[in-house]
Amino acid sequence: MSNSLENLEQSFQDRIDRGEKIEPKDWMPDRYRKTHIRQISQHAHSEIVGMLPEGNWITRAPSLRRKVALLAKVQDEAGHGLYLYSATETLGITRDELTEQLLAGKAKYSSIFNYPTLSWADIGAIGWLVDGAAIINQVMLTRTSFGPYARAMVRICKEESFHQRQGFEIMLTLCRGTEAQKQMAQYALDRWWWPCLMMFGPPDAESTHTEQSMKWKIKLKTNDELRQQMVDQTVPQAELLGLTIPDPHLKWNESRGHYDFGEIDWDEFWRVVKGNGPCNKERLEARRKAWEEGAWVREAALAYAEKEAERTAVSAAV
Amino acid sequence: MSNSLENLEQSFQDRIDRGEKIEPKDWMPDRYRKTHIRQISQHAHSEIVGMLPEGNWITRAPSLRRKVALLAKVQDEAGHGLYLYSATETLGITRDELTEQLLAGKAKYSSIFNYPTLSWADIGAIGWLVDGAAIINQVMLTRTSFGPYARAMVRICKEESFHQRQGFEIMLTLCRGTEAQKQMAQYALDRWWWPCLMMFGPPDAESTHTEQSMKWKIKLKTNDELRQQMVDQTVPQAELLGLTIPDPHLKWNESRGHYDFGEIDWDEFWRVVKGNGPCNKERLEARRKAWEEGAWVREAALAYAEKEAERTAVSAAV
Amino acid sequence: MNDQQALYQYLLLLGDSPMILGHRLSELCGHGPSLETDIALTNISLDLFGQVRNYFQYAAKVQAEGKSEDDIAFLRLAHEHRNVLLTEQPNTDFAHVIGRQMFFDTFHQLLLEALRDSKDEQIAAIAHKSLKEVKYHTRFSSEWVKRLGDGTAESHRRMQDALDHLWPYAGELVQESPLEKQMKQQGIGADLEQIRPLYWERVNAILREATLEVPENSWFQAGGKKGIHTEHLGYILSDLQYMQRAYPNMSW
Amino acid sequence: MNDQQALYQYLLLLGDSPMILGHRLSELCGHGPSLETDIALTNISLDLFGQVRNYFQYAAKVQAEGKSEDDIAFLRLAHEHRNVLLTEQPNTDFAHVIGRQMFFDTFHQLLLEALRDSKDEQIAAIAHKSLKEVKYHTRFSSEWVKRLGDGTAESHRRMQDALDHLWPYAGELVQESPLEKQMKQQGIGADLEQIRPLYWERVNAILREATLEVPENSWFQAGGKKGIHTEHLGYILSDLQYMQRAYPNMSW
Repeated sequence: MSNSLENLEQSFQDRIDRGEKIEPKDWMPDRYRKTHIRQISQHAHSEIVGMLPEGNWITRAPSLRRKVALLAKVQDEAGHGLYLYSATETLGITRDELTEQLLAGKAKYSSIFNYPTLSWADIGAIGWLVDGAAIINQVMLTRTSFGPYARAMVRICKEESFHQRQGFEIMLTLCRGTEAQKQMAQYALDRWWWPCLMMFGPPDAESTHTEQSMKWKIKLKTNDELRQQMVDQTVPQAELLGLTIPDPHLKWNESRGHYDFGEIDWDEFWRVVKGNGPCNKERLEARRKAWEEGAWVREAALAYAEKEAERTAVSAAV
Repeated sequence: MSNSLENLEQSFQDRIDRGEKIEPKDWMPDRYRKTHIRQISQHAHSEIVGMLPEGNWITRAPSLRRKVALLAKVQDEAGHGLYLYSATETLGITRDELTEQLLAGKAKYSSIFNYPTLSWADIGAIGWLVDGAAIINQVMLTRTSFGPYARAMVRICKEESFHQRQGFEIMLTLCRGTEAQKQMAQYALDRWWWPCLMMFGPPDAESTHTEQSMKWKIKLKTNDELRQQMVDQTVPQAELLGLTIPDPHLKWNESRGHYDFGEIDWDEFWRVVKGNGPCNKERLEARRKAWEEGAWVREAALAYAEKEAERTAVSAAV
Repeated sequence: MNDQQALYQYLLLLGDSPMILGHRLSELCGHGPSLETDIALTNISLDLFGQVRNYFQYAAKVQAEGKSEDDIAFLRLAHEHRNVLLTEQPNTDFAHVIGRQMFFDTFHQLLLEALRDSKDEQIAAIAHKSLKEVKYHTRFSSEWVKRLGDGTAESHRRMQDALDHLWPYAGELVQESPLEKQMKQQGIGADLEQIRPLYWERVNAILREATLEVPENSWFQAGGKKGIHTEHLGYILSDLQYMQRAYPNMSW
Repeated sequence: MNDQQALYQYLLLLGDSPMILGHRLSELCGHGPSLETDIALTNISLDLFGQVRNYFQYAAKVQAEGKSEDDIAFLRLAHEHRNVLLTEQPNTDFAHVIGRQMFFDTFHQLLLEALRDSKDEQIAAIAHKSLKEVKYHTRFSSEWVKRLGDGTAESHRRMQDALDHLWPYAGELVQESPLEKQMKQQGIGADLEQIRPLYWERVNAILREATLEVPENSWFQAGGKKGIHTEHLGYILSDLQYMQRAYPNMSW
């Protein structure tokens, strides 16, 4: 029995190693299933909670064009959430259960969304930096072993790239604008830079799960590698914008062929992860409010659907 | 018995005719009591509901000085309400009962507060015109027969006159300002003029209660006389401001020694009285919300006071 | 008002209601009762703002003062807005959102159907393009009215409350203003007299099917078309206009 | 930052918290749970705005750029505001209003007591005058905390909820910023290090007497003193500044 489980696990791993995709109906180790439920739903929650900081500027967007683009972007995030919840549901859990986990504080979402959006430039900075960081992760995940997740990533990456360009373009417009606009952009970068570098998770030395995740191709690069990639790709973009990255230690390292950068405040990272970021409570509270105040609507839709089904059955029987 | 009641009523009326004030502990006809409960509480409700349209501009007042003045004015109205509720309570009814009557739609308040405040100039117009009209009524009421009411009116009139000057001064500032400010003032006058003339009630021909009210000195002049007084006093003020009163029929009548003015839209008057003004529902809803959401606070204060009383009793007994 | 000024004002009237309603819907983005409804309402908001842009770009051209769609959208004072009062009503709960939408969509579809025949080719083209979107809106909101009206006891009560609250604002849509009359006579604007019976018929049919009571016909509130609004509009504008007011004359 | 600039910034820091708190209280005017509390909270708002005027009139003089108190109050961007985050917290219910007030008043009284000894005579005079008002505020809010904490089961629960929510914002008041340190060293500003223990002592005593639990010491949110606020401030400013933004350079 145990031997046969071992065999199963071995052939499962062989499939992954050969680059085959695991599909929902395939046999999979319990830990693989649980890890994927956790990770994909966490990703879905991040999309949904991530609607809030950006949603905060929809009513105050400075032009009709930007308002429409921002509405569409936040709507895309809802779409991504929907898509990812569906991918999670293939693993045998319902969206309602996942939502309950989020609201009970049992499931995580990306900590970056616990920071406030304090100016219009934050919308640009989020597109440019937060989406930029997300894409680095997601491009990697297009090659992950679980089929529905990998496919979701392909689709999501396309839209995220569009969002990222849009964010960069917002920044570019500000940086080519008036002094007040440029300052707004700089202040946004000042606030978002370090939290964005934290998005890749704790340093490799402290990172758990890495080995197993590598085997399942959830991770193809380490946190620090991805973070370095983020820094390397962003520095020239900031130069192009004429903005100053708020890190006095940032410097090109010829011998490494990478930028060196300063120490991340990991105390802040853990503080925010553990619930004491500037907006953790507000974000969860907003989601809880939407969920609770929407309960009667969802119940009504269900009741109506049942009535309709009955009516159809009756009229079919007649 | 009936004869003695008649005697009582006669001597009661004699006192009024002699210019004596009726005090709460004095004998008074039941109808006198009821009429005064109705009228004074209606006056109190008007102060309280009247806080809402002006309160609407406190957070958006255009200068610190104006903000402070408006806050103080609305606070004065709360004070007037408090004072008038107390006067009503001397007639044997509680403030809570009166509030319930208001919220149930059984008690009236001045219909003028069912119009919206749509610009900062409305704050000026309300002070100038609404308070102006109120003062005309209230000055008359300082000579009314019921002592607590007459005394309340003396005090309230003083503050109202201050408010009225303040309102006029807001208008004056606007009219001496930019074209946009002057237009704002004119639009406010356009909207408030006719409703203010309606504040004096239906035309004499249709007015009920007038005779009895005259006997009790609640009324010393008829609705139409007061309205004429309002028009006559306001026209020169509007001219001073350089504003146009929105009435093409307005014209000085040399022979009458008064201004003639156009037909009032009495349909509108009755519509608003009966609940279909632009803000009737909002006003009552706002009061209801404050009352209902404040219930637990009032209960807590009561419970705490009882505990405190017990504690004092216990410590006195020890 | 000369023809050009009247056309400009009419374009404001056509664009302002979608703008204010789109704004109200956009306040909800991320806060809906389910992801599906959140996406759908955001979609309607997007459609409406798209239409607004069409109207205001054209209005800017008609006005010929070198202004942009954003100047028109963000830099007018409250009394210069021509939207109906219905669109300003707040997002009290989902039933109010749906009720407000159903009244507006039902009218909007009839309006656009009529405007397809406008002598003004631009308006006809915008109407033609928008109609496809609005047919979807109408289906969405009327189906939700039914779902809530004929769902649970609570949803029925809430939907009825919402209707009772919104009813006084439902008539202004089909009350012809002098401007609309003028534009109708020029063959540019829609004929509200023709739309009115159809509008009430459809609204009544939806309510009937949703097992809801048609509120007693009280007085209809109006004023939006001539710039006299509810107290809500001022607050809407202080958010809507904040950036353009605080950072004047900049490109975004 | 030279001395004059530092003094100017310090005056903003002193004035901005009363201004934003006064604004929050002014939102409630006409909506209180009873006439008496309505009048009392409006009174506190009035006092605070009076103090704001004193600070900003002086700030305008110090700045010497010909600006008015209103320019300072209404024409700064969000990140130029120096108020603590506590003052931005919304009027969720009366318990939140009272809790927010109690934290602020307790600190405010200690601050003003210290500022009476400021080397800057203007500041000392303002502090002296304001202290009388603020002593009344402190009495009002701390008594209401007791009343709600030791009132009914519901009021106790609500008051505790409010405290739990507000607690993370209660520490910023007594966290010394570089500017405050500089002003302290110049003998102009208050010494927050001295105030801190007294503040916590008084807060704890009030909570104890009100039969409330002191929330577990979590991380204190901060940022307001350096212009990094909560998302609430933007909305506050869009109302607060609306008139000055929409009608620039006018007299009122």
